[in-house]
Amino acid sequence: MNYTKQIQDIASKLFTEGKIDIFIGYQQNSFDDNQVPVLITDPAEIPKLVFSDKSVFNLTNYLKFEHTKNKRVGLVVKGCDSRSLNLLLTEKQVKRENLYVIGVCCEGVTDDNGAKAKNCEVCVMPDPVVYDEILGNPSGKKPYRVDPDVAEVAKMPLVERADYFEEIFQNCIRCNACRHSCPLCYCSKCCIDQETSTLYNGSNTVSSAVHALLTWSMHLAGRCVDCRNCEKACPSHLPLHLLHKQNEKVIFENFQEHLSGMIADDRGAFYKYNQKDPDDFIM
Amino acid sequence: MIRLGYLEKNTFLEAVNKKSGANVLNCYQCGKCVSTCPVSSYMDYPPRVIMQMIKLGMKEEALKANSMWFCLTCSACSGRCPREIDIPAVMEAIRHIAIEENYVNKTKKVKEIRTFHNIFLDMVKRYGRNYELRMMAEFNIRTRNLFKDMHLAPKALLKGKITIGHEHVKRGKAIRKMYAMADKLEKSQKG
Amino acid sequence: MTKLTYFPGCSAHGTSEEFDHTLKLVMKTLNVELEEIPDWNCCGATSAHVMTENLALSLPLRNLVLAEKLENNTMGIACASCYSRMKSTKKYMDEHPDKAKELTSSVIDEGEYTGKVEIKSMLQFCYEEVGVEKIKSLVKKSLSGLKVACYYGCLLTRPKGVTQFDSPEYPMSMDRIMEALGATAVDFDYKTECCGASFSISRTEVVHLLTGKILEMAKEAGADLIVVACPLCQSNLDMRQPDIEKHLGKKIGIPVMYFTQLMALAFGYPEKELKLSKHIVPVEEALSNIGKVVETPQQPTKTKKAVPSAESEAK
Amino acid sequence: MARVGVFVCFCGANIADFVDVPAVVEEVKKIREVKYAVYYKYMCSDPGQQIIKDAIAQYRLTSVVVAACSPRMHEKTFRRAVSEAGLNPYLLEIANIREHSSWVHQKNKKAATEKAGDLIRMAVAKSIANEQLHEISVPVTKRALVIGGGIAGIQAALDIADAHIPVVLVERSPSIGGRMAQLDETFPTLDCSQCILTPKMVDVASHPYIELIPYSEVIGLEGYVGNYKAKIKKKASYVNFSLCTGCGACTQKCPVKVPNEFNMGIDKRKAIYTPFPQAVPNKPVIDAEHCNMLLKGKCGICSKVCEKGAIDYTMKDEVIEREIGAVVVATGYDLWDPKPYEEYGVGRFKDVITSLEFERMVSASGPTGGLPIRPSDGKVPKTVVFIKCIGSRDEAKGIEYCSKICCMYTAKHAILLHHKVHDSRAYVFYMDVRAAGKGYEEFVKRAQVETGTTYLRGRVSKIYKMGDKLMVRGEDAQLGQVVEIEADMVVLATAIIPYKTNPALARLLGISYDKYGYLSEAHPKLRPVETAKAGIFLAGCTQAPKDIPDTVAQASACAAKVCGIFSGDALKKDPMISVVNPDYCSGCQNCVQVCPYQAITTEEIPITRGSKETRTVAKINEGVCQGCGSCAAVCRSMAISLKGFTDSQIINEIVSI
Amino acid sequence: METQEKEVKGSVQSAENPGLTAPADWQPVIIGILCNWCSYAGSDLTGTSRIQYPPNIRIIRVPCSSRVDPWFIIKSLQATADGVLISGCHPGDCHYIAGNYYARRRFLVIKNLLNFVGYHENRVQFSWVSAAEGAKFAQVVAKVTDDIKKLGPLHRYKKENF
Repeated sequence: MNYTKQIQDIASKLFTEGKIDIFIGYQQNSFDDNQVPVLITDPAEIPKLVFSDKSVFNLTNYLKFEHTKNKRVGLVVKGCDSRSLNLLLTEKQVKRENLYVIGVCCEGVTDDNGAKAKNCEVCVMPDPVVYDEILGNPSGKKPYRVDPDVAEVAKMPLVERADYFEEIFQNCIRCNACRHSCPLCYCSKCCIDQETSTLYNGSNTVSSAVHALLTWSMHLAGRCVDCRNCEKACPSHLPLHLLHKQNEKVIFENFQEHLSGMIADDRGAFYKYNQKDPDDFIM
Repeated sequence: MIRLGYLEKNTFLEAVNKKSGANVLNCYQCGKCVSTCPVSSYMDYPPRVIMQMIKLGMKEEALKANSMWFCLTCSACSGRCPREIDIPAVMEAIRHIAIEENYVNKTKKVKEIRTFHNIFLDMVKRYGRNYELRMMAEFNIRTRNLFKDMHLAPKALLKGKITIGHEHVKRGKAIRKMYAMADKLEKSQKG
Repeated sequence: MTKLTYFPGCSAHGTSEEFDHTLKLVMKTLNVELEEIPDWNCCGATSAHVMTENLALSLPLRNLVLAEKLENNTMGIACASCYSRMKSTKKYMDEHPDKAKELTSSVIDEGEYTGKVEIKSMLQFCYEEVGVEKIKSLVKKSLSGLKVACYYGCLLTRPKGVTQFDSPEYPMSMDRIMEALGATAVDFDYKTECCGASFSISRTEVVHLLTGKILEMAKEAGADLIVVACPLCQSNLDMRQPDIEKHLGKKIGIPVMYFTQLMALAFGYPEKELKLSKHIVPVEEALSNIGKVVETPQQPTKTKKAVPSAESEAK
Repeated sequence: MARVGVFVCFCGANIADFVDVPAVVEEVKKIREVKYAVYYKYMCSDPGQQIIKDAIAQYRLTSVVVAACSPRMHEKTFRRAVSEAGLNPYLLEIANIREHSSWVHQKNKKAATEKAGDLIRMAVAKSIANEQLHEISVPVTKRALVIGGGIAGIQAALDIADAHIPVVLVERSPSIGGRMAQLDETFPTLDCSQCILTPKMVDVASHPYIELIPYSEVIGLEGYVGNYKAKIKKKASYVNFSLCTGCGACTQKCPVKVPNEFNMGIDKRKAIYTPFPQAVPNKPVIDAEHCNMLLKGKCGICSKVCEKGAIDYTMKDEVIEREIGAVVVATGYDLWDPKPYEEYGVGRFKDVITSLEFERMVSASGPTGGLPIRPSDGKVPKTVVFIKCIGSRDEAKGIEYCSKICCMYTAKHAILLHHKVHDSRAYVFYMDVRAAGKGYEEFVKRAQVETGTTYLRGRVSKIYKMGDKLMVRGEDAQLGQVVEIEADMVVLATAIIPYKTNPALARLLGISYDKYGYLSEAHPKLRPVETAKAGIFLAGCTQAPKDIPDTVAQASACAAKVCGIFSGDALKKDPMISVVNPDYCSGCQNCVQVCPYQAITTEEIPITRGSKETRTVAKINEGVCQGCGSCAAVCRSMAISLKGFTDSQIINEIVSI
Repeated sequence: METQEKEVKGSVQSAENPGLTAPADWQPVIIGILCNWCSYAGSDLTGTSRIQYPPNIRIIRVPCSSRVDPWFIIKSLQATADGVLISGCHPGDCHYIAGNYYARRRFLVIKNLLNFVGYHENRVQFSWVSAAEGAKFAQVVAKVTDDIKKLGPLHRYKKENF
């Protein structure tokens, strides 16, 4: 999966035709073989652009910042990224006409150790669902699979599971990098920001971390596209995907196989309902 | 008189629904099936009444009737049923239940119908295909009515309508194995 | 030349040889090659589904599996009963792949079932794949003057969910084909009533009643002959007609022909190819109407109406 | 610093017997914010209320907690008392220590006392976060829009107009009257439909408070209760109504004949026509689809014969606007097309007709002069079979529901047939006879006994032709036998279905409709005329199948509802509704999605003060919001809060225990 | 909420922290959030009918079950509550047309999520109680109280600094 050349060509064409102001892509890290996102405004910088299975980050995150808002942006999306883009479009956070989207049919990215990333193992949609131009050959939708980590944790006895999570929550330092890196966390005021209100979380304690993380994952339930930007950003390396994948599993199994961002104008699972939704858990 | 009262579980209804894939409870007794059915006048109880019997759990009466044996599976009724009940499937289901549980109607007419079907299946078992003349003859022998339809035979033979010789499936073994295995499967499903 | 997998059914080589024969003639004219399923077996109609469950599914399934070995997408079936059994089995198997797997692995020993072959009755094939226009273009000898009652029976169009072909109550496909051949199709309200085929041998009195009514209605509708697309219908209507006449105590004398016989005739094959001698009720008189001028049928003579406005075609 | 006063009620012995009230008061006094706490025998009594009023003044209370019975009982009483003492009424909180403590823990006084203390603590905590709220006042435009000029629309319009409220009545066809104008006589009294309807039609035309806009359609509705703006498209009639005298010369001379839809196509009308002789307004319109002049530019006869020069071939559709405060939807019903009943030969047999065709035939002013005739040969039928439930109660071919009126009109038709053709014989195939209504069962009996109509229980399976007779085969389930009837004519009692444009109209009005296309009422039992959208009401068959008495009753109910809205200059509303903080709103519009009342729209605001660039934020329409709080719960950025139940109020309650 | 007066023999284990116990006569705190139109009215009916139920529940009134943000539940569990009961109108009966359908989806997900991270599934329970079901409300409260008594006190993530 190497589209460096194609993406450079498309980017320079877009700049020459004056179609975009900014191009968001990946560039090589200077100190290791990983890649970091890059925002290009000067066509001279185009040779920096690369794309390979190291192009891990979900670039749609950068659409929420002030310097890309209301600008004409070209960007590269993989399958999962395009799903978050779909949701951003549905939730009116970006204007489609401002975007030029290069969709890549993803063959899976690698993690820091060069192994196939864990979210790619359970990926349901490697092909872009929104794009202006598509690179690679679509391989189609994949059947949904329960995340193996979630399944494993769910198997633990209650007390063990509670202890397991307590340790995770204790390591949260409330830096909010997770929220910052999530493309779908675009609210100008967030309920897990500490300064917002003491009502919502208060001090830097375990209980406030629990409160913040659970509330945050509820806000992403039925919306999260499993790009795992949050996990990559977390300095404490918390397995945040456990929360999201657990919610995704419950939602998929109970709400007509809802998967977020797969179709245009399909809002999150909590913004619609079906009269036949499960009712047996209610007395 | 039929006595009705508290029925803990209508197992007959459940069995029929399961086997047929239809839901007999949908029936609202409009009778469209009865006047549609070409043979309802031959039946002990017309389809509408059979439906009601199933609903009331009158297993014995329904299974002992000759109704389902007269069903031609012409599907005219189900095509007109306003509640979209697959009536032929229901008839087939109670026919099979009657066979399994030994409730089969004992009258001569039903016996003859069953004899015919058995001869037919035997014929297919033996040759893989059926053959009308032989079937007719065998039927007459088994029902001890040697001369039934015999007046047709010479004319039909003469006209070449029916022929004397007949073809077999080449791999007759495969057919016989199929019979045996299907029978085995049936038994294992029941058990 | 297009290829079509062909399932003749047991009666094609027995009572309905003329159907099989003329079908092959017609297909030749239509430039269709019939490929018979090798070593096919009886589909089990009309007895297997009455008595058993697994066998009733296995008999047709074996044919379906064998048919998949020929590389045609479509299978044509001559007999309506066979068609119904095979198509409903296919529908069941497509909806219950587990059952298909169970049967192909344990009961039938001929390979996998995938469900790739589509099933059509020969009438359906002529109407849908060939088309009325093409048939019309191939007519060499118009059948004008011949008034036919098209009889479909139960299983060609019913149940709707299985056959997915024409109307279950008042189908018109055969009528359209007959009109394409130049014949006049009369309004025939009994075209889908059951003839009692499966009681042909065991309960003949039922057949007499049902078939008698159909014959009477066809006569009433003013038809010269009845056209059918099923060997069982044909043998009931034709072979048993003398008995029925005795039963009713009156003469009917309406011949019963296969639609393929009339097609072959219109396509220019000589009459001897139609194997007319096989008919119990003679056909010759009816066929002699071909070419005669007939008054337009079915238009009721207009009497003076109470109110002029009622003339309008309200519906 | 909040200053809370707590007033605990004994409720006679109801509370005091099971809760140690003085102890509770002592406990409550320990709360920092509580500046005053007292108990009294009956807080809701005048002296009790006086205690509260006095304390508010004396202790400069900023909020009040009354611990007594359920807020559903006396919240209004105490709010009034607080308000009379000069405090904002929404600074009151009730602690429900009767229904939730003393009455349900009668065997455990200690626990009940503790619980009462906790409940009061919660109420105090909540009251600290209470804000001053003010009743919302929405100004209203006192004009009603009635959509549909059938009997429902006519009745609603007349009732509203009689209360001196202006009404705009929009009718899509050239004349009002609707389905009822097509009927001959009406069950169960057999009075002539025209005789009771036409006076009302004339009243509509001459009523000073009714603006009748015929041959028009509503194409847009904006706003909310009391403040709607409707867009109405007036279809080009090509006749200048102000010049036309309705003399009828044009309709006589017009050379084009078209099937007459008013008579179900039994006879013909001209291309320029009035739908029926008693039409209101009695002015012709040109049917543009068939007029030679409009289609081919040739003819022009009507223009030549019109002495007043009222014909104007250049006329165009026109859109007008009306400001209105409430809407009554009365679009009526349509008939189900029985084509799927192929077994009955529908479409093939001309003598198988629908009940409305039969109705037009037996109508004295109808195309056959009141005599039923066979469309095939013009003969008068002697044996007529009526088949009920055509399309109704038939999931396979039609619809699941019962059309409600067919049992009665079929009985009527049997009687009318007997009146018109004395030696006739009527058979009715039925599944049930549903004659629930005043005088209905008696009416069916009249059909069965007086006219000798034979009722057979069963659905007909097939109709076929024998010569010029129709053979009708069905089972008589009572006999348990199949019967065949030799009939001259068959009348199918076809189902009634909602008008096909209902879904589009519902979307346009912002109301909901069911799977059949009937418009949905707000509550099936208790709010049968309201829709979920305030200020829009339903009358007649647009909501569900109905007979004339029910339709008229519902129309009058609509009128009462409309007059209720217009009874003051402004609508008063509870202030406990949602409010958006635009600074926090990120504009995701998920709240718009979940709002059941379409009360949330969006607006553009500058990104920063004075900036030209804008961003989209949610906006709540005070007039429409009902205060359910769905939006507040789905708002991730806390931009929406529900007044009276804000996050801080609820969290204060949670953490105060 | 201190109910124990004298030493009682035996103790209750916390389901999530088996090491932590409470005396056998320990009384849990349950927060009940009820919708105004059905469940709150139903609980009033329980009172007017004088049907008795355990005194552990503290009721909060909201207009509709759809007003219940999942974090009210999290907050309750971090405050004094040992269990939470949320009750609304039966499906199809919502005073606000469809509020409870939206709420039901969130409830299912939060219930599973809380269980996933280590809260016993019975800590948070839901019911539909109509305004006519006074007796049902009493039964529901009795069941929830009973369930939570068995689970013992909740210790995880309690916030002490309110």
